[in-house]
Amino acid sequence: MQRIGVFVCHCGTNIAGTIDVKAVAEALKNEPGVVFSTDYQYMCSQAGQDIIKNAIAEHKLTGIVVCSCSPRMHENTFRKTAAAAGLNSYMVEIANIREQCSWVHKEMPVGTEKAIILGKAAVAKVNLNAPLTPGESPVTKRALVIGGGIAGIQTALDIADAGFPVDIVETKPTIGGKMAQLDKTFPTLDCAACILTPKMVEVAQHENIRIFSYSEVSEIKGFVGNFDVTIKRRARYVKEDLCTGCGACTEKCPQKKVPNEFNLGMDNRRAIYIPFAQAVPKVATIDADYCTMLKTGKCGVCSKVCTAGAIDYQAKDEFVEEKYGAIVAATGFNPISMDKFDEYAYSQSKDVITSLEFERLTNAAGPTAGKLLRPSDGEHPHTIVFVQCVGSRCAACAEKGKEYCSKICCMYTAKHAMLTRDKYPDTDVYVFYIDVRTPGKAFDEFYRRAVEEYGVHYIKGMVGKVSPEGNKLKVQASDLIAGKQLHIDADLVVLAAAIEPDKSARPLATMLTASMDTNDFFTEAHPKLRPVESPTAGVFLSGTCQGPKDIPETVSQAGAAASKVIGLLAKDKLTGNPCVAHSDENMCNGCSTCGNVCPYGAITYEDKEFRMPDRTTKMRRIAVVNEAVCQGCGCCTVACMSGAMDLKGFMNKQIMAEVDAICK
Amino acid sequence: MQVNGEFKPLIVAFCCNWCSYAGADLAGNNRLNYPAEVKIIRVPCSCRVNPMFILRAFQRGADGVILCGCHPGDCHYTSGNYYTRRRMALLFSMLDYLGIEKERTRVEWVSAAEGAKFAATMNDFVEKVTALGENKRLEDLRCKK
Amino acid sequence: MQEIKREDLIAKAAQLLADGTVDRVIGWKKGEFDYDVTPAVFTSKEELENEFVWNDFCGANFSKYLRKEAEKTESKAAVFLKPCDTYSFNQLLTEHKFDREKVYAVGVPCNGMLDDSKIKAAANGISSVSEENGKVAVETLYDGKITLERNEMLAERCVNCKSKKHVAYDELLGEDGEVLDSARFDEVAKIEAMSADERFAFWQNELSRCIRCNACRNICPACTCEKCVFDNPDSGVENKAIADSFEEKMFHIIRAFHVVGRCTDCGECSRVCPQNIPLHLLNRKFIKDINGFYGDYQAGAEAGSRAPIVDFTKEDLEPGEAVERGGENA
Amino acid sequence: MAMMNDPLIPVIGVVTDIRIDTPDVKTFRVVTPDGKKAFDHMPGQCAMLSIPGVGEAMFSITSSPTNTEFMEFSIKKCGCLTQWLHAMEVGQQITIRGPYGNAFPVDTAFAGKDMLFIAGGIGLAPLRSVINYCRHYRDRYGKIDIVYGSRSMEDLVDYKEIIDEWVKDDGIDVHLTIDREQPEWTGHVGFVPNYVKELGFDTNKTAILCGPPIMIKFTLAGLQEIGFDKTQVYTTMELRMKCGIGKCGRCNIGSKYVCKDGPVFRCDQVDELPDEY
Amino acid sequence: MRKISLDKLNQLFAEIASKNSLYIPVDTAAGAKYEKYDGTQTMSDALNTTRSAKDFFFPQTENLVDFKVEGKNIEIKEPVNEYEDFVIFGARACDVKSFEILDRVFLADPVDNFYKNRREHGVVVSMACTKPAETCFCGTFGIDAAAPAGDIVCHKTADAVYFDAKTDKGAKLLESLNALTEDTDSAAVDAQTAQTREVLKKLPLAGLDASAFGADKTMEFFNRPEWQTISESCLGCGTCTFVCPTCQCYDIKDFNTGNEVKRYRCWDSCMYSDFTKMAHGNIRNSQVERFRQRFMHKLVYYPTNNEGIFGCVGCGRCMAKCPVNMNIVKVMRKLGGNK
Repeated sequence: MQRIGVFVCHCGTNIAGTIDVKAVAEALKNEPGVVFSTDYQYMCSQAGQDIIKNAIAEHKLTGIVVCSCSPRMHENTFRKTAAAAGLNSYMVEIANIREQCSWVHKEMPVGTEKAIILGKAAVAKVNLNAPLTPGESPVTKRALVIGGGIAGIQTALDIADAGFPVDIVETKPTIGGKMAQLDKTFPTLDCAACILTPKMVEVAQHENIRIFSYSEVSEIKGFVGNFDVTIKRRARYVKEDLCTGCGACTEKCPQKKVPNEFNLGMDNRRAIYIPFAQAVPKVATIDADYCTMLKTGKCGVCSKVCTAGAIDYQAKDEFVEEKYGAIVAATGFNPISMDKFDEYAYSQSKDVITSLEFERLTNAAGPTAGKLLRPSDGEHPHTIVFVQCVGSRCAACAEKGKEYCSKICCMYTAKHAMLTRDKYPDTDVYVFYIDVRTPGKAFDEFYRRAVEEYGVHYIKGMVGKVSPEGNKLKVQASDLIAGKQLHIDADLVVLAAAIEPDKSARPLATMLTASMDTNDFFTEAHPKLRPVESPTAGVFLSGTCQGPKDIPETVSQAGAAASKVIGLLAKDKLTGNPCVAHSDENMCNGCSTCGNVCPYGAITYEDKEFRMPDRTTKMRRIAVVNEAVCQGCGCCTVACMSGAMDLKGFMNKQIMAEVDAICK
Repeated sequence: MQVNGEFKPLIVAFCCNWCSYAGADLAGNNRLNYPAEVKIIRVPCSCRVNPMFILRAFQRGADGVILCGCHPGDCHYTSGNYYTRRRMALLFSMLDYLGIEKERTRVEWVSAAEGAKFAATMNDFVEKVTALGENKRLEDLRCKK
Repeated sequence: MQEIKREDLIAKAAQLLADGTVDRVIGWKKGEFDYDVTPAVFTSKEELENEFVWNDFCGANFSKYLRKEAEKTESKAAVFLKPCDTYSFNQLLTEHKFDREKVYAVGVPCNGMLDDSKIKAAANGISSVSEENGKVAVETLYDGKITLERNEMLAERCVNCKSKKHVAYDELLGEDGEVLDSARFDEVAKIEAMSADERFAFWQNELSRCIRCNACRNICPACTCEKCVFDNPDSGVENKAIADSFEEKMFHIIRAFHVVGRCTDCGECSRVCPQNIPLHLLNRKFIKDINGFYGDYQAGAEAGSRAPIVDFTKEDLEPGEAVERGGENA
Repeated sequence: MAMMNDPLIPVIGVVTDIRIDTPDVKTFRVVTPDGKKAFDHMPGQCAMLSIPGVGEAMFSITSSPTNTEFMEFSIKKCGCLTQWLHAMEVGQQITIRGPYGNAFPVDTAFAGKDMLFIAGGIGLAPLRSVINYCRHYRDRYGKIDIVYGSRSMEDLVDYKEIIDEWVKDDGIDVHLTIDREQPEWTGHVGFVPNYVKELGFDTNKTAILCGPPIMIKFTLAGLQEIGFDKTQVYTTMELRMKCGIGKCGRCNIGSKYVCKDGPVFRCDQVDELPDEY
Repeated sequence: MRKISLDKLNQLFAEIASKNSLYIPVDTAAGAKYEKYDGTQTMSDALNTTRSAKDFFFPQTENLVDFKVEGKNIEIKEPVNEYEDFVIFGARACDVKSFEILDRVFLADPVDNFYKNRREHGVVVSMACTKPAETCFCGTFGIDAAAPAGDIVCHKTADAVYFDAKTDKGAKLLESLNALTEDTDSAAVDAQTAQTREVLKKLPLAGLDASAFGADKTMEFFNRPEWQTISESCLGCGTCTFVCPTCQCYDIKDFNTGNEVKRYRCWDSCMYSDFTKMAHGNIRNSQVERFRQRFMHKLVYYPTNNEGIFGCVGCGRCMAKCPVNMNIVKVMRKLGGNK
């Protein structure tokens, strides 16, 4: 029999506004086991917590129920409170009477009645709670950063600077990510390469950082503090340790017709290549899809010109297994495909380009060496139309684009427009927009300069259709403010394509058992309070894999993720979740069903000798749960027909007690 | 349950901790209304829900039982909801076979981001169960008030 | 009429005992009446000759005895297995329920077993039952000799026999048969075709007869728990008697659910039910659904196979769809 | 309309006092809600206590019938119900029915006899009722010897009453023993059966034996060794009682029903029963 | 002795049912069972019902008392049972005998009032057997299937049913039916009785002899080694005990409905592995001990405590229903020297 204290929180008026908290406290007084019941303004405040602590001492409480906000919010808070008062933290249950009661019901009697029932269910559960002690597991003091863009780079550097070894896994031959492809950055207009490449070099030279470029994560096992990761190092046919990055091979390679992905296919590269001059690692890579030697066995030019002897046509994919304590997802983004937006004639005309392609067109290292020339004929465009929100904020056409705002397009379009007008004052620049969103430091000022100083034509309205006619692009659009249709003969149309998470994120999320939202952005543990952590312990989020963001935001999140990782790796031991499965060996019949459904392989079987009531002994096969590996999903408990397998903290009896209390 | 001559169903909703419970919280954050007849029980994963809990709820007077979990593929525990899906497909089919109204049980996948879906689902479920009336086919007369 | 004769079985058993392969044999023992057959353990040729029986009433599945015997000593026990019994045999192996090394399995072909309750319904005061020209001849106390069609007296599970093929054995007596294309799901389909009200009425009527004697559970080869949840006061669902009609549903639904993917459809539950509740129709519903939802699966067809209930694919149908499909899946 | 008034239907008892005897034994004082004794009993009889929803269990009544105000039960924590009982606080209501079983033949076979009480652990609970009955009617009995042992000093039930009252009574010799040495223990150390043999009593006594089965077995053998006959030794088997009225089908040992023919048996009677206890 | 022609039997049922609840055996898919007469059923000709008639007095579950628990307080709510008068029609000799066997348990001090009330309110109208089954062996225990006991004894012939009241209760009921019945002599009944007795002699189990068993033979049988072998096939289910008309083991359990605690009594079976499991352990740990207990109880312990009356009535239900055909006849053959 427990001695339970009930603490009903007003949460200001958040709860008390719709729930008669005094009535709730009063009603729960008579529940079995309850010896104390009270209410208070803010239970989570210091004063509120003190009420709990005092009551635990004064009434010798063995369990407490806090009727308050969601346990996702403050369960931990109250567990700590209980622990501080000498009560086992797992003797605490939360009745969620805010998110799931006061905020969704309007009438006081209805809310109060439901709150009482939720409270009763929590009391019924606590009556069956048992003190739980978390198990301990060691922490591998090494972090894995998946993705080598600015987010991954920044996270890795911060972790490495704190003294912990970090590995970066990047699918491309070089780190740098999207930022390496950018020309200038808003709103300060500094050159992206100028600020990024020093960081890339720093990564390359950092004693605590290893880069696995041209690699991907193929398997993740284990759990926080103890991940076992298999990294697939794709064969690049060039020995990284020998290649000096001289580039001789990339000049001599006879296969010249390989679309250059770094320039988004707007020019070509060789079959052996270094993506760009400042690539890190600065090592050549053979593109097996195009290399004549690898395809036909005849060529070998690169090998001949390589004085370092770095070429290795026999190379195979390699698998590296490494242990990590923490994993950071920094998988980044891509512009969405324009296939479904044929009204803008992207597939019909080379002169309809995306903003990222525009970045390359204006970049000195780009296909046009920084001169703004039309891709179709290399002529200088005189009229440029920028179309905003292509695929963003597409609530009505969810199958075509994305419901969300891609966040960065307004600013980079302003940047493109401004830079065009600055360099080519003879060019007319039109920007079609739904809204212009500039909520950042110096953002609006930047946009206003584009309009006011640079004379960019900002037109509120959407482009309906772009039709190529001769060497012109007929742009049909509406001007919502003037209330008229516009027809513009443009030379170049630039589409601000929505951004979406990289396709590698979803399989990664599955391996990490991290959750994602419907758009495949990683879900954070809490949208406000834990924005850089995944709900899966030990997995952290950095950059746009969590949601659209610009560079400064990305870098700050990257740093935040790093600090969380450092906080984790700084510990010598982790205390686990004590709510794990446990098999009653007297009930278990060793049928192996539970092992079949365990996602973590946490269940093994052993033969054990049992003393029978008639004093004989009997060998029986029984299930044994590895508590450090078990994550507490409870799948095994349902697979187990004998009821031997139960889940601590969510025992069959506890859940049934809640059911009973609710249905009473 | 009859309240002032009007039938108010009792609904037990089992929500997985990671997606659906968070989805329900989000419905609260966004102040999306759904009937107070819905009472949520938090479970770590939808796969923690034993068919016995569902029957137990009906025995004790529930008129409808709904399980909410992460969308298939999004399970916090990788595969828990896949098992839930099979178990419940078989169980619900059996209940239907026994002549128990199929509208009284439901599985719905609700992510942490789908507060609106959570509220809409609950509104719809309550409406359907209300239309059915009191649970008579899986009741335990001893538990009647 | 069984192809293999009693004498052949006795000879085989005696040989296994004599050559030391085994030191005991699980078989059928004759009782008071021709239809009265009890599973028993034989240890000598004399016992076998005096009491061993092999006739149309040797329906009992030996799974429970097999487990008990395999646990007893280090030596081997022989067991006679009809084709349907071999499925239970494999399923027990899958679940590590006995040590294969301790059992010598002798496959016996089966022509289907008779249901004594069908004969009793047709004949009053039975003094003997025998085989005559492929028919069942019953001597009665009151009506003289009655001749019955064998097919009509077959046990339900034998009418719908799923397989004449032995899927496991050390040695096979006689010829092996084939897996049959039985109509065993017809009855389930018939119920599925009823309206929900009719289905409810049907099952209410059937299940209300349950006296919770546990015969179905205790004979069931798949019920292998150390302690059944319904017997365990700590399980929270202990259910000793049918104090309310809910409890009979609870017991039978959960029991059927606990053997999902493990039930080989041996039909013992229905055979032993003193109240003639067609319990196999619950298990068969699950089997039919599994086949329809996830592809054909026969528990016990292969030792070590993974049942669909402990497996999944990413494209499985949703519970809502499953219910909508109801009986429509083939 | 008929109120059932059936033997299976209990009455309400209120716990008015809880004494902590040992780490796992508590003694509960029980009266009816109007403050009276729930029913009269004789030493050795039992009562069925229950907490609705938890279960029923049979306990020997520890207090003497001569106590007309209340009943006491010394209960060791060992199962679900006893765990609940141990968690009770004063004022808690429980249900009680009884008395059940026969009693020690205190007014017949025991009358005028020298008494030897031998108990181990919680086995003192049923004997306390007899001992206090004998103390109350002191002149009806001869010399009284009490041998009582437990695992440790802390595990001696009713230690205070033993020291404060029994030891001080004239004509009562109390022999205490514990299984293992303890610094603060100055008394005897050793197991009860051996101690009984060491003490070597006159064989004209009537012995009453209560304790764990293994103790009973060896003590009985020990008593026989020093010359006791089984007809002089009594024991109680209340652990076998379930429904209390000999109908539920559990308590029989052969054809004898512990609920009705017992729980008190003379050891020679036990010999006549099949070996199923 | 009174009689009624067979075609008027339903009128008689209607008449009884108008004043009391009337239960008659009715054929169903699962064999005969007692149903409350509602004017639509016809009486089964089956020899016996699948379940025994003990349910009328000792139902499988019955509520004993309710408790309302609030805080530290308990309120006892005794059930206020209105026992209605009822008539059981067509009980066979074996089942009628079983009532006597149950009486000796439940009506012994202390009296079980639940049972007693039902017993007092029930009138047993028995029906003589004419075509006993091969599984019948009531004669072994001195029961005459042709002349059962009961408050009223019936004999059914090809065209009529004859009634003979044996008790005051029976006489009263029979008298109330005088308008429908006519006076008659016992010739037809005597003839039938004689004929049935001839049949009984020829039954396959007619020679089964229980004389080796009986009172005070505990030690003679308890340690017999045969128990081990014959119990081997027992699955430990409760079928035999639940269909048995004389098995009366029960358990008392609490069910918490959430609002109150219902204490109910339900049938239990000494064949169940945890039947004797109590806080201090289990005294009958193996199936052989439990198996022995059941048959020793029927054949030795019960007679010991009840002037030699056996605890079995030879109805043959256990023979018909045991999943593995293990039964009391086989036990008697093995241990009692019956061949």
